[in-house]
Amino acid sequence: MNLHLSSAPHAHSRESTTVLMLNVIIALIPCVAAGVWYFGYSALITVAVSTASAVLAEFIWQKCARQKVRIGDLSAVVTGIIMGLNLPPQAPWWMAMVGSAFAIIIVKCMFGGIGDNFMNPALLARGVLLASWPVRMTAWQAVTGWNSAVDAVAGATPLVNPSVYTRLDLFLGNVPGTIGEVCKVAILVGFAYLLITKTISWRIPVAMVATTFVFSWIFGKDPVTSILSGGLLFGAVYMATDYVTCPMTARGQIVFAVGAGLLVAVIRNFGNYPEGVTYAILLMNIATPLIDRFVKQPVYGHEKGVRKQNA
Amino acid sequence: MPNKKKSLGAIVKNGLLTENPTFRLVLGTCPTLAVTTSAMNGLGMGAAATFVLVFSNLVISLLRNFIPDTVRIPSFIVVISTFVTIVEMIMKAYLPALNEARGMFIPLIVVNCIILARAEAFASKNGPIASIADGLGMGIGFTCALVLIGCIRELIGNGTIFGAQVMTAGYESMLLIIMPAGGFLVFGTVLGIFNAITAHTVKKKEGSAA
Amino acid sequence: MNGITRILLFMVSCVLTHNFIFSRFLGCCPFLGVSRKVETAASMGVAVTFVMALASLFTWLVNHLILIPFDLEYLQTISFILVIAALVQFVEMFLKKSSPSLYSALGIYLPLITTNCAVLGVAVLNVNENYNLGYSVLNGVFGALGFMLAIVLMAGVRERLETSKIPEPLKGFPITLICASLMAIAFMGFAGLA
Amino acid sequence: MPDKKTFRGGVHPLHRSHEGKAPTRDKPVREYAADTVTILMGMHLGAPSTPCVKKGDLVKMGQVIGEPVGFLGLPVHASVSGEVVDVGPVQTVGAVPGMAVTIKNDFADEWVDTLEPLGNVEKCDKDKIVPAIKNAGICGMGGASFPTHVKFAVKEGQYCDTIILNGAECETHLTADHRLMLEHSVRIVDGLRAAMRALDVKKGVIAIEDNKPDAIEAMRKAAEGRLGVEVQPLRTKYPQGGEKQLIHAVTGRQVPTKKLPLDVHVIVLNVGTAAAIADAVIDGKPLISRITTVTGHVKQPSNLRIRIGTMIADVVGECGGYSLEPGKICVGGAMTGLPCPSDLIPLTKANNGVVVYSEAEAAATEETPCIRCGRCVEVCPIGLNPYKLKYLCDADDLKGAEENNVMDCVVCGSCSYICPARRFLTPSFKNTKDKITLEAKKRKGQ
Repeated sequence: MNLHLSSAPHAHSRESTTVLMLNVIIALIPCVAAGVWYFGYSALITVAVSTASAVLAEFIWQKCARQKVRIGDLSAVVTGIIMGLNLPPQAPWWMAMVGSAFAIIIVKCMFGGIGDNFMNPALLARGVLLASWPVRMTAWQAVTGWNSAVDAVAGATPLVNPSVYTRLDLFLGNVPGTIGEVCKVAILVGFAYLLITKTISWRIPVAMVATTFVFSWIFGKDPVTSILSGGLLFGAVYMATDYVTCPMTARGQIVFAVGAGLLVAVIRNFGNYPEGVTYAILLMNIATPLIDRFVKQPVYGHEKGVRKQNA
Repeated sequence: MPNKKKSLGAIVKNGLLTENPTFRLVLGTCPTLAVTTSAMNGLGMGAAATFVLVFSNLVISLLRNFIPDTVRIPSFIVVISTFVTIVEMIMKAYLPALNEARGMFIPLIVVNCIILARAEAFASKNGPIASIADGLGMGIGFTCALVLIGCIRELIGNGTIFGAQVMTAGYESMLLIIMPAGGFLVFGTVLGIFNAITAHTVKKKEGSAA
Repeated sequence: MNGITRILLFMVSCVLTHNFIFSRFLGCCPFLGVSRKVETAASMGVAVTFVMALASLFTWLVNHLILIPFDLEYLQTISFILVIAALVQFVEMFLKKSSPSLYSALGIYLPLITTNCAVLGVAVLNVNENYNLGYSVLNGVFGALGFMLAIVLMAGVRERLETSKIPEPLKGFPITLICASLMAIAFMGFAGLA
Repeated sequence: MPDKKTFRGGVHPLHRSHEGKAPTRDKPVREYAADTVTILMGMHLGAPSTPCVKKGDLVKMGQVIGEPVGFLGLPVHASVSGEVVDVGPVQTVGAVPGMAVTIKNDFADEWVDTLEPLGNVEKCDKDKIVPAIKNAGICGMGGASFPTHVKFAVKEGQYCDTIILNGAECETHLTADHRLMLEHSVRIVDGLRAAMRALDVKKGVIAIEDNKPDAIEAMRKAAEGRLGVEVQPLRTKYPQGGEKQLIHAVTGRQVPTKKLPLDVHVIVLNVGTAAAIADAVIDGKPLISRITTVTGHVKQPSNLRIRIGTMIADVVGECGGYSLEPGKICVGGAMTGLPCPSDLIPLTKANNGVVVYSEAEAAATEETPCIRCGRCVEVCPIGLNPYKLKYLCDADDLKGAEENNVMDCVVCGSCSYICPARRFLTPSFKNTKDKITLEAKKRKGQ
C-alpha cells in the first residue's frame, strides 16, 4: 500500500485559477457581442487580434525566459479580451498587437508573471496607447450596426458632447465609444454572472460607481448620465476588480473603490481628458500596496477592547 | 591603490565599460532620463558633463593635498559649480537652441552624482593625468549611454535618429517613448538587457574557465 | 479666476500635474535609492520638504537681494548650491540640538539632500519661471510634497515587488525604473488639472 | 436563543456532497471489538504514561495499564479483557513510534472490580467529580486530546460562567458526534450537568450546527427540565466547531491572543467528552471506547463504537474492507485530518473518524502563483492575511510571521481549501508555528 502523506486540508474548492479566469471570459462575452452588434465585424477582429497577441506574447516570453508556460491558466486571454474591448472599434490591428504585447510583456511578465503585476495590464496598455496615439484612440466611430463598413462617420463620445444622446441610448449602448464600454446592458449581465458565480464581490463596482455618482452630482453634472457615460461601468466591473491589483481586505476594497470613483469624477470635471476611468483605476492600483498595508481588518483576539470586554 | 598600477587606457576603459556610470553604477539618472528625448540632446548633455568631469577631476586632483578633509565636499562642489557656470555661459553663447530645450539641466550638472562621486572616489586620491583619463573615460561612458538611450527614444518616439528620418513614411511614432514615462521605460529596459548580457558573458567565462 | 483658486490650482499642479519625479525628472536618485521601505521613504520625503521650503525661500532672497542688484546673475548656480549646502548643514545642526528624535529619524538623509537635484532644481525653476517670493515657497513646499507622494507610493510598490518573481536581470534598478515609468503613465491622468 | 449564531469568515467544504457526511449520517452506531488492541501510552497531550503491566499479564476491562506522568498526565486503561501479548513501541500517526500495550481480546468483557460509581450526577458529592474524571483517563475527544481535568483547574482569580458543549461537528465526513447526540442525548446532558456542578457553573450551552436538526431536537428534549442547560443552533460553516469560533458565536466574547478560553470564563467540551464524563461519574467506568466514523472508500461506511487501541486495518475490515486501492488514509476529516503512513496504526481516544481517499483524490496538487484574489483573507476565521504570511513563512522570516500574527492561526485549513492557486498555506503556517514554539523553548532553556 503506497499512501500519500501530504498534510491537511485534503479537500479543495473546485474554483482553480483557470476556472475563475474562465468565469471572467464568459462574463465578457455579452460585451464582445454587443460591440460586434454595434460596430460590426471589425470590432470582433480587433478583439481577436488583441487576444491572440496577448496569449502569443506570454507564450514567447515564457519560452525565452525558460519559465514554465502558464498560458493554460487563461489569464492572458482575459487580458487580451479586455485590451481589445478597450480600443475604439476602428483601431488598426497593429495597435491591438502593441497594446497586448505591452500589457503582457512589460506590465505582467517583467514583474514576474501572473499575480505579480502591480497595475492592471490591459488598462495600463490603454494608457500607453492613449499617450502614444491620442488621435487614433479618441477618434470615435459612430454606431452603424453589425454589418457596417470600417470607415464610418466619426461621432463625439457622450462625455464630450452629452446633450446629443438620451439616457436610453447610453444604457443600450447606441453611442460611440470603445468596443466594450458602450453597452451597459451587456456589462450588467456580465456583472450579474460574476456575482452569481462568486467570482468577484459587489464591493468595488458598487462603491466606485456610487462614489462617482455622488461627486458628479456635487460637481454639478447630471449624475445618471455621468455613470452611464464612458467606460465607468466597464472599468468598475471588469478592471477595478482585477484580483491582482486591488486590495485584499473588504475594507481596503471599499477605500480603493471610493478613491477610484472620486478620481473619475475629478479627472472628468477638471482634467484634460474627458474620460478618467483608466487613470483613476491605474492611480488606485499604485496606491493598493499602501492600502493593503495600512487598512487592516480586525484580527480575532487583537481587536480593540477585547481585553476590556472580557475583564 | 590598485588604480595606480593601471595604465591610462585601462582607466578610460574602466569608465567606458566596466564601471559605466549609467549602466553599471546607475549614477546621474536625472539627466539621463530628462535630456535623452533625442540623440542630439543626449550628445550635448554628455559633452557638457564630460567637459565638467575632466576639468573638475584635474583641478581637484591638483588641489588634493591642499584641501582639508573636513571641508572636502563643499570645496569639490565649488570647483564643480565653477566649471558648470563656464559651460552654462558657453552654451548660452554658442548653442542657444539646446540651452533653450533642456537648459534647466545644465546647472543641475553640479548635483550630478557622477561628478561628485568621481571627485571623491578617484580624483582626490590620484594624480592629475590619471584623473583626466578617468574623467574622460567616465564622461565618454556617460555620453555613450545618453546617446544610446537618446537614439532609441528618438527612433521609436519620432522615427528619426540625429534628426534624420529612419522609419518609413507609414510609421506612426509612439509618442509615449519621448514622454517622461518613456524615459524611465527605455532606461529600465536597456539596463535590464545590459544586465542580462553581462550575466550571460560572465556565465560563459566561468564555463570556459571550468 | 480669483486669487485663492489660482493658488489652490498652483498647489495641485505642483503636487500632481508637474510632479517633480514623473514629469520633471528631478530627484530621481533618492527616488530610486531611498524607496525600498515605506518608513524610510516617508522620512526622506519629510526631510526633502523641509529643505526645499527653506531652499526656495533663501535662494529667492539671495537672487533678488544680492545677485540681481549687483548684476551677478551668472553666479546663480554656484551661489545656489552653496546656499543649499549651508542650509542642509544648518538644518542638520539645528535638528541635532533641538529635536534629537527627529534628527535620528532624518539625520542620515540630510547629507544626501545636498546632491538631490530636486532642491537645486526648484531654485533654478523659480528663477526660470520668474516666480515671486510666495509662489517660490509654495513651489518648494508642494513640489516636495509631490516628491514625497511619489516616493512613498513607489516604496509601497517596491515592498510588494519584494515578493514578486522578477527575472534576475531586471532585479534592482531596471524594474524600479520600469515601475516608475508605469506610475508616470498613470500620473498623466492628472494632466490639465491646473 | 432561537437565532443561528456564527462567526466571521469560514468555508463550506464539500458542500455539494453534504460535507461528505451523507453515507454515514443515518447509520446507527455498531459495537465492534477487535481480536487484539494496541493501546498507546501517549494518547493525550502531555507526557506519555508509564506501562505498569508486562507481557503475559492477564488484564480486565478498565484496569489501569499505564500510570500518569507529570502535570498533564493521565492513566491509561485496558479496553478489553485478556492477555498482554506485547509491551513496546509501535508505529503512530506522528513521526516517532510510541510506547504501547498490546492485549489479546478474550471477549469475556469482564470489568475490573475497582470501579467507584458516584451515582446520580445531580446528587453526588461534587468535589469527587473532577478526580473521577482524571481517574477515568478522559481527555478532549474532539481531536486536541487535552486532559479534561486540567481544563477544569480554575486558577486563583479566574472563574467560569459558561460551559459550552461542542456538537458542531463542522469537519467533513464525520458523523460520530451526530450519532452520539441522537443515541445518547441524556448521557451528554448528564455529563454537562456533572461538569457544571463540579465548577458551580450556572449556564451550560450545547451548540449544534443547523445541518443536524434531528440532533438539535433530540438534545432539546434531553435538556428539558435540566438546570441551566440550553441548546444553541449554529449556522453550518467550517470551522464552526473551532474553540475560538464557537466561543465567539455562542457568547460574543473573543479569547484574547495567547490566552485560554477560561480567561473569558468559558470552558468548551466536546459532546463525546461530556458522555465520557457521565460514564465516569455515574458508573465509575473509565474511557475505554469511543464512537468513530469510518467512511470514504470503504465498502460499508459506518459509525462504530470501537475499543481504544483498535487498528485502522481492523475497523476498515469491519466495514467490509477497501472499495478500491486507497491513496491516502486519514484520521479525522478532510480539513484537519492527519495522514497515516500505513493502516497498521492504533486509534486513540481523540480519533473521531477514519477517512479513506482514492488515489485520484489524494494525488498531489501543483502549487501555482498567488493571484491575490483575497479569498484566503475573506475566509480566515481569525482575520489573518494568509497570502502575506505565506511569503514570510517561505522566506523563513519568523519574526515577520510572528508580527503578522501567525501564532493566532488555528490551522483550520480554510485558506488552503479555498485557494484557487492551490497554495500550501496551512501546512506552511503550521510548520512556522512549530518553529517559533521551538525557538521560544530554546530561548527559555538558555
